[in-house]
Amino acid sequence: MTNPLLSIQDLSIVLPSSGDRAYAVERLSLDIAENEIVCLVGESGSGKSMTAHAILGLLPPRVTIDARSRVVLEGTDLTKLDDAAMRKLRGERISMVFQEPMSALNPLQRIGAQVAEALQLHNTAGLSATAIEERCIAIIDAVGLPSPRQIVRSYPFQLSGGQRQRVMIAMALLNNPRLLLADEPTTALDVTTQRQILDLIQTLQAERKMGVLFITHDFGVVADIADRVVVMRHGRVVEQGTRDAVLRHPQHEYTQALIAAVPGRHARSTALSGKTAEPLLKIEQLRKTFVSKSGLFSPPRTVVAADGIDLSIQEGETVSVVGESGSGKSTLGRMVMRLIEPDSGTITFAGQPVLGQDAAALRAYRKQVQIIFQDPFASLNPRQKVGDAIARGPMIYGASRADALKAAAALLERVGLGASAVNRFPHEFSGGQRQRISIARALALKPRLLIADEAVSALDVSIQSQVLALLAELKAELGLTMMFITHDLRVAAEISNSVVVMQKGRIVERGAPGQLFANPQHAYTRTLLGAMPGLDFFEHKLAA
Amino acid sequence: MNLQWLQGLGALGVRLAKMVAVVLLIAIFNFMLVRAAPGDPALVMAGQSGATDEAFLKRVRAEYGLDQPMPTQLATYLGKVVRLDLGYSHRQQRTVLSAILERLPATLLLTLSAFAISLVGGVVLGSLAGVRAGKLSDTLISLLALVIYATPVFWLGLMLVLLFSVQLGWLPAFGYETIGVTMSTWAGIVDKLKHLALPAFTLGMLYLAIYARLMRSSIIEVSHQDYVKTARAKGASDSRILWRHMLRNALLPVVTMAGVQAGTLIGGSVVIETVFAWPGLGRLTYDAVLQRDYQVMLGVFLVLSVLVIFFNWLTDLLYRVIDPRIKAA
Amino acid sequence: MKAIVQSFLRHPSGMLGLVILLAVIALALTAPIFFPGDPWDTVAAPFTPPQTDGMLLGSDSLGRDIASGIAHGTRVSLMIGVISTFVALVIGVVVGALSGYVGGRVGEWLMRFTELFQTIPAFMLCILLVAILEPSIRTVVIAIALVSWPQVARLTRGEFLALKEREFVQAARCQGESPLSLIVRYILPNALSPIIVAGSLAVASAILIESALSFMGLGDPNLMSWGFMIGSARTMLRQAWWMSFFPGLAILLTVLAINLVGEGLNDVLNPRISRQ
Amino acid sequence: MKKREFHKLLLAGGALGLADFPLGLTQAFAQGTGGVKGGTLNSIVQPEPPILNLAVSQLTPTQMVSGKIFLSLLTYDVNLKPMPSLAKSWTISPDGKTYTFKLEPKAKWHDGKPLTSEDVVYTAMEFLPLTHPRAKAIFGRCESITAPDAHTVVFKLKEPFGPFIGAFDISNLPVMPKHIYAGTDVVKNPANLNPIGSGPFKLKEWVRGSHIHLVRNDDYFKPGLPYLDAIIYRVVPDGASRALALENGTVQLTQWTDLELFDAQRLSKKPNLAVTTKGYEYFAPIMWLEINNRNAPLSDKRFRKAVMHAIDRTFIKDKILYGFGKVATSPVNSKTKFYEPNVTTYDFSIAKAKALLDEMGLKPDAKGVRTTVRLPVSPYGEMVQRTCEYIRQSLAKVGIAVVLESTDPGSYTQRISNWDFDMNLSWLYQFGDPALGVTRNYVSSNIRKILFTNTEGYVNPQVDKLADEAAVAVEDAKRQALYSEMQKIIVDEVPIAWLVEMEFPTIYDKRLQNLVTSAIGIHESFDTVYFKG
Repeated sequence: MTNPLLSIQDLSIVLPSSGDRAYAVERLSLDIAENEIVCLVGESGSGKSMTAHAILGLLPPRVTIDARSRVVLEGTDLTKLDDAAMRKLRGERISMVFQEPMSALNPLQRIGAQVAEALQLHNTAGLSATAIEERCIAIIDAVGLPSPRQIVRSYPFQLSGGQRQRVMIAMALLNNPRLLLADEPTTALDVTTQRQILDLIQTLQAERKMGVLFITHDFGVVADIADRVVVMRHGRVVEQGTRDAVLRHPQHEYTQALIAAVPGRHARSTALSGKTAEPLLKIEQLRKTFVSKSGLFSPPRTVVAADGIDLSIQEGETVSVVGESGSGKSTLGRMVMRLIEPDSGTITFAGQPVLGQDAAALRAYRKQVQIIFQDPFASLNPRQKVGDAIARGPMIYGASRADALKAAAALLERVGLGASAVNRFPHEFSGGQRQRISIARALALKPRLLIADEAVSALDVSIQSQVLALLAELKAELGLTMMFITHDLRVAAEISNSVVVMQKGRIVERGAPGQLFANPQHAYTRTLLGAMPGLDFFEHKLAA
Repeated sequence: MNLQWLQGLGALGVRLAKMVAVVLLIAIFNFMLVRAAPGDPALVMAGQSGATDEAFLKRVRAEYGLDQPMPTQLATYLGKVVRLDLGYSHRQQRTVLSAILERLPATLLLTLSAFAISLVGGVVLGSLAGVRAGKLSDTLISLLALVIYATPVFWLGLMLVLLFSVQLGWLPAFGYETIGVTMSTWAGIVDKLKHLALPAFTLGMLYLAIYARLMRSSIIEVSHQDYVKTARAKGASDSRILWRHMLRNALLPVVTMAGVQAGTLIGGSVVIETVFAWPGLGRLTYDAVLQRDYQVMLGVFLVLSVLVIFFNWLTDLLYRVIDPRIKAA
Repeated sequence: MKAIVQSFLRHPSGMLGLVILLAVIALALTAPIFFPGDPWDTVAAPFTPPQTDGMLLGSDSLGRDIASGIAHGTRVSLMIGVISTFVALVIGVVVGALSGYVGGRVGEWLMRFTELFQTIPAFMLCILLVAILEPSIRTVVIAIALVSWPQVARLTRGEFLALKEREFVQAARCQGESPLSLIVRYILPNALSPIIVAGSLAVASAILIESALSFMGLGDPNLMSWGFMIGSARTMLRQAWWMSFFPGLAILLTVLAINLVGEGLNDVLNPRISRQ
Repeated sequence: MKKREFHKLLLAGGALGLADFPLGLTQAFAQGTGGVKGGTLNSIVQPEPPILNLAVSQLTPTQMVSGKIFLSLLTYDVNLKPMPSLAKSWTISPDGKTYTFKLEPKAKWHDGKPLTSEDVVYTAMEFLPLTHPRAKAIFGRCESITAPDAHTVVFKLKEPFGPFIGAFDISNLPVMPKHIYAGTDVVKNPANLNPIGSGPFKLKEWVRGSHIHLVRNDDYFKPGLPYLDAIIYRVVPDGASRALALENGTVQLTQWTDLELFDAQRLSKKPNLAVTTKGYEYFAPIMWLEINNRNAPLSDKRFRKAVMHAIDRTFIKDKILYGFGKVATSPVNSKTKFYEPNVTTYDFSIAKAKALLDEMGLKPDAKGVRTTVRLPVSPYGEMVQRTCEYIRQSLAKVGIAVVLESTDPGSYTQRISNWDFDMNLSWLYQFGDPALGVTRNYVSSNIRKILFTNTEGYVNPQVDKLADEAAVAVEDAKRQALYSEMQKIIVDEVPIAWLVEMEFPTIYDKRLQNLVTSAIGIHESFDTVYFKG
């Protein structure tokens, strides 16, 4: 390998004493060469993001680099540079793209000004303002944004997440840096947009022969773009090597576990369960449009969430509803839970009409249908003990407090948390544990239908697979019917025996996972499949 | 382009309609409140001017329409308010409007200068403290802000008078201008400024403390935002980041608070006008309340409420200048 | 709860405020012991400067002991501050909760009403209320409460609007919780911390308003409060600076203490800051 | 005439911005009776008067300022002896019923029109009855008021009225211009805003809340007068600021209650300032505690005597009024005519007070309180507030609990007029003669639901008879005997607890001459006042 563009030797990042552990990163060494994409992969808390920030000296206050560490860029050790020298280098020789496009741009400044700033800061060639403007328009065009002249004059809030990330990339590449640090640039984006950004980074890297350090937690992404892979856990490198070596023959058992946990690779059910009795849940011609009025004269903005949805779910079936953000999948779940009222259409549950029920009927209905939400930190009342949260449901329907708490303890045991959790508060649990508590709370009322709205999206891959396994077990054991809402086709394929694909409030296709993956009918399903990161790699794996 | 212009007009129209509605609501609210007072205004009028016989009382009641049933009194009153006829003050022997207009410039001068001092001072000190969070200058400014915030404003006024005009003799202790001495326009302005200095500064100090504390926490909040990290990643220096990115964003909550505080700022002017003998609306109200001069009380309340709405509109304008999103929405 | 107390103990400025506040409360409770006589009695020659003839802080225009006045005044000023804030909190939280939770037409109109209150200059409204209903402790408390509840209402409404959409409230609704229990059991406990902080700041501003009212001669003539003492000393500034200086200092220290405690509570109860 | 022309030129010069004309020069041209022409007198008016037309409002601040703008027929020296003003001379008929006044021929209104007897008749007959409470009581006694020629006015009384000659000062009869007010609504007439008078000064400018600026009237009928160029009355609501203004020379004169009395005591010792309590004889108020004779136990004479014993009136004189006053012994002020010194006296003795209360059977309860009384505090300054607080402490020591009730002018007027009080601290002017200012508080005929009348509800037919007789008696000796007997009865029944005869400090710049020349002191027209050296 030619001498490396960037060589990190023995990097240790010291956390402030109040932190939960001494080092965020311990004695990390890795090299990035010219014209190469190195993927740094690991779960949350592995220190992968800290490493990238350390290179550019963007560590948060009170977090320092151990004196022994060395970060050498073309011969100069960055850790020894003073602030002025470091500033000269940032955005010029090394630049960085961040995870949250929505908040990464200054909301009060035009796009053009923010992009131009990157050049103005390093204007060694003394370009005139108009020359800079032209360079900005050129780079914006290069990252594939439509009508660059119009983009330059608009404000961040007028652009979508994907477009803003393209602006960030344009800003980063304006000074033709030799090294690009990309800290999970596509995690916050929709699958289809993620695919476009990944392709963009690959093409730009190849054209400019840059070194790229790409940080991600998703092995699918690694499979798609990585030349070399570095796997991290708790601040240490557990394994390092070329993509094929690491993915095909992982040495370290942690890597093996991570790859195994990637959803959607196990045997998929191919056929419907075949039961044709009266469906448990039947939705006919459901319509819902959100209307937001911004000004007296400005036209009200409308968003169509449901445009004539027909869906029926058999008892005991697990139907997953897949779609990008804005497709209306979440609203559908909330309408079934009667949290949002539809404009028109009917919903029948076990033969009874759901909409327009009187209070008593609604109460009875509520008992049979429960929901689990996405954000573990927002779905539990911080001021309420976990036992009470679970027991409240049954107590409302007449159970005594003692019985309800006993049942709660049993449920906590069943979801793998142990009865002692009853008297503890939510902030004492991790994200995965909290989702287990939410599941226990949902099951306390012994519902017939369980709706999981992106229930695992916020979890790390390994924990994600454990929770999915738990859900599958409980469903079989209690004969539950489940509607699983997700944006990740792989998770949908893993858990359900029927996949429904939604786009802009309409169901475009429905089929068993096996059929869908084998020959998708609808064009949109094809683009969704195509956009799934690491699809062909894992499929070969599957096929091979 | 005309869509945006139409929207602008629409927004202005809404604001004007809101202003009229609020003024009418306040008029009704004041009217009820003032009539709830135990004292009988006619008697007060008689009592004050020494005329004490029944005939005089009857004449005053008739003149003010105090004998008519309440709804008609309210209706006539609202009718007049719309025509800007705020009634005749028996006490001042002239129309309420002229009494108010004569005192309005003094109050405007005081409140606007206090508003400017507090906002500019608050922003500067607040951002200084915010940028140097945790260091000595931060703790000093925060402590000073806390102490001023906790000081009774009239006591502060009295102490400043003691210091600046009695001990040091730099500034006049009270009044609006030196009277009886004809001065050239320039000397007149300087003289007016010297009289304005202490009252405006005292009234401004309290709100300066409030805005400084708010600006400090706002700057700290903004420093955690992602776009600040982006700017650093571009190689921008801290000072450039502060001026180009942080200040404007940090100003937004401060300006909103300034709008909300407008009401209390004008309320505060009453005390200041008493301590510094400043012939403004605040003191006119205080005298009117004590002399039960209903017409003046209602009139001043209306004008002050319109003044508060004016201040809200002013801060709203300031907000639009800082935040382009609203215009372009 | 224990964690909150511990982190408060480690909060320097909060503790400083607490210590001063406790000293002030102790002074209020022990006033009859240290200063047995009636603060209104003439016990020395008028205008005795501090530290002469046994007068710790000097005497006022009628020869009344200023130290005794401050001690007895503590109880009145604190009482006025606390009661008026309590009333303001009750009104503010109810109006805020209603307009935040119910939302829609009702919510809008309640908010319009609150905004109306804020367009009328607060202190002016106080003067009008007190002057009309005859100055007494009752009217002063009512006036201050009527002037400070809008801030609490705005704050509560904001909190309720945010919390109402939070997922744990939605989940509770699906568990069959009634709207009332949703408010009391789920939303209010989480909205309490900013309200407590606002409450503590409201006590501070209540004491300031009371002193301003007494300064304008609208205080309760039968009650020895700090505001009254400054009011009566207003015209004798040059003659006897101590008459207004010490009560002013007492107000400053108490309000400062309450603010420090309020700020400490805000840091402790509000996780956002801990992310720093 | 030349000198007058020169004056106009001088003044005109001033207006043209030659303001910095050397002051010394103007002084060189001084003339008139030893006075020095020129200079501006700054003083304070507190509170700001509602209006400057003396006939419409008789409040003290209006009287003080308008005393320079309007004149009456006479004025009175410190011993209340009548002196000429608009009337050059006057004669009283032997039967004491006809009063004839000869007016100053050269007297003119500020708008240049001559002042005639028609104006005097119009003012007394038509203008004052509408707006002036005491006008009816005084001029109502006239059978006729006629103007035989342009400069003679004749007042014919129905029956002789001793004090009638004392009623021709500006507070009772401010002569108004008939040609401006006749036939209009006098209260709302726009002329009230820039009054047209006949006095030595004219109103130049009135900026509400800030100042009232009077300038010299050049057509004043006394040649060469007034000496002063201008008088500026400044409105300063804050007591401390007023004291400061006098101290640093911004103002050269303060009067009435402009200064807190301790400031007055302190400032009067300044080298460049002088103090006098003269010039208030015409008013000579007594600060007293009105006790509502209707409510038990206050209706019992012994309770009121106990109150007199319980209050240390020397403390009030020395510690609250800072020595500006004299302990009061009778309803008539010692400076007013027909004062009777030897009447029953009430020394300060808590024991006597308690004895009287026990004798009445008023036993103290567990907390030592015999009875509770309500005292509405009038909102007229700190001194009233302090005195009420002192009274509460004093009466508390003998078991009478006093509850102070804050009021504002509106509610105070209403409560006193409707007799809705137990005690009321107040003071009234005596206008130099018991018939004008004293008996109105003690005769049962004047028990009315209006301020400044017999609101304490005191009824004693003997006192009524004595008061009526004394009013119509002609020789002073006869009036003295009647008033002395009346005072003995009233002092024994103590309907009102007289506390202190009030004295008001007038503090002025030592250079000011002829400041206090009459019984109404600083209300005088100031036409002879000037700065010396």
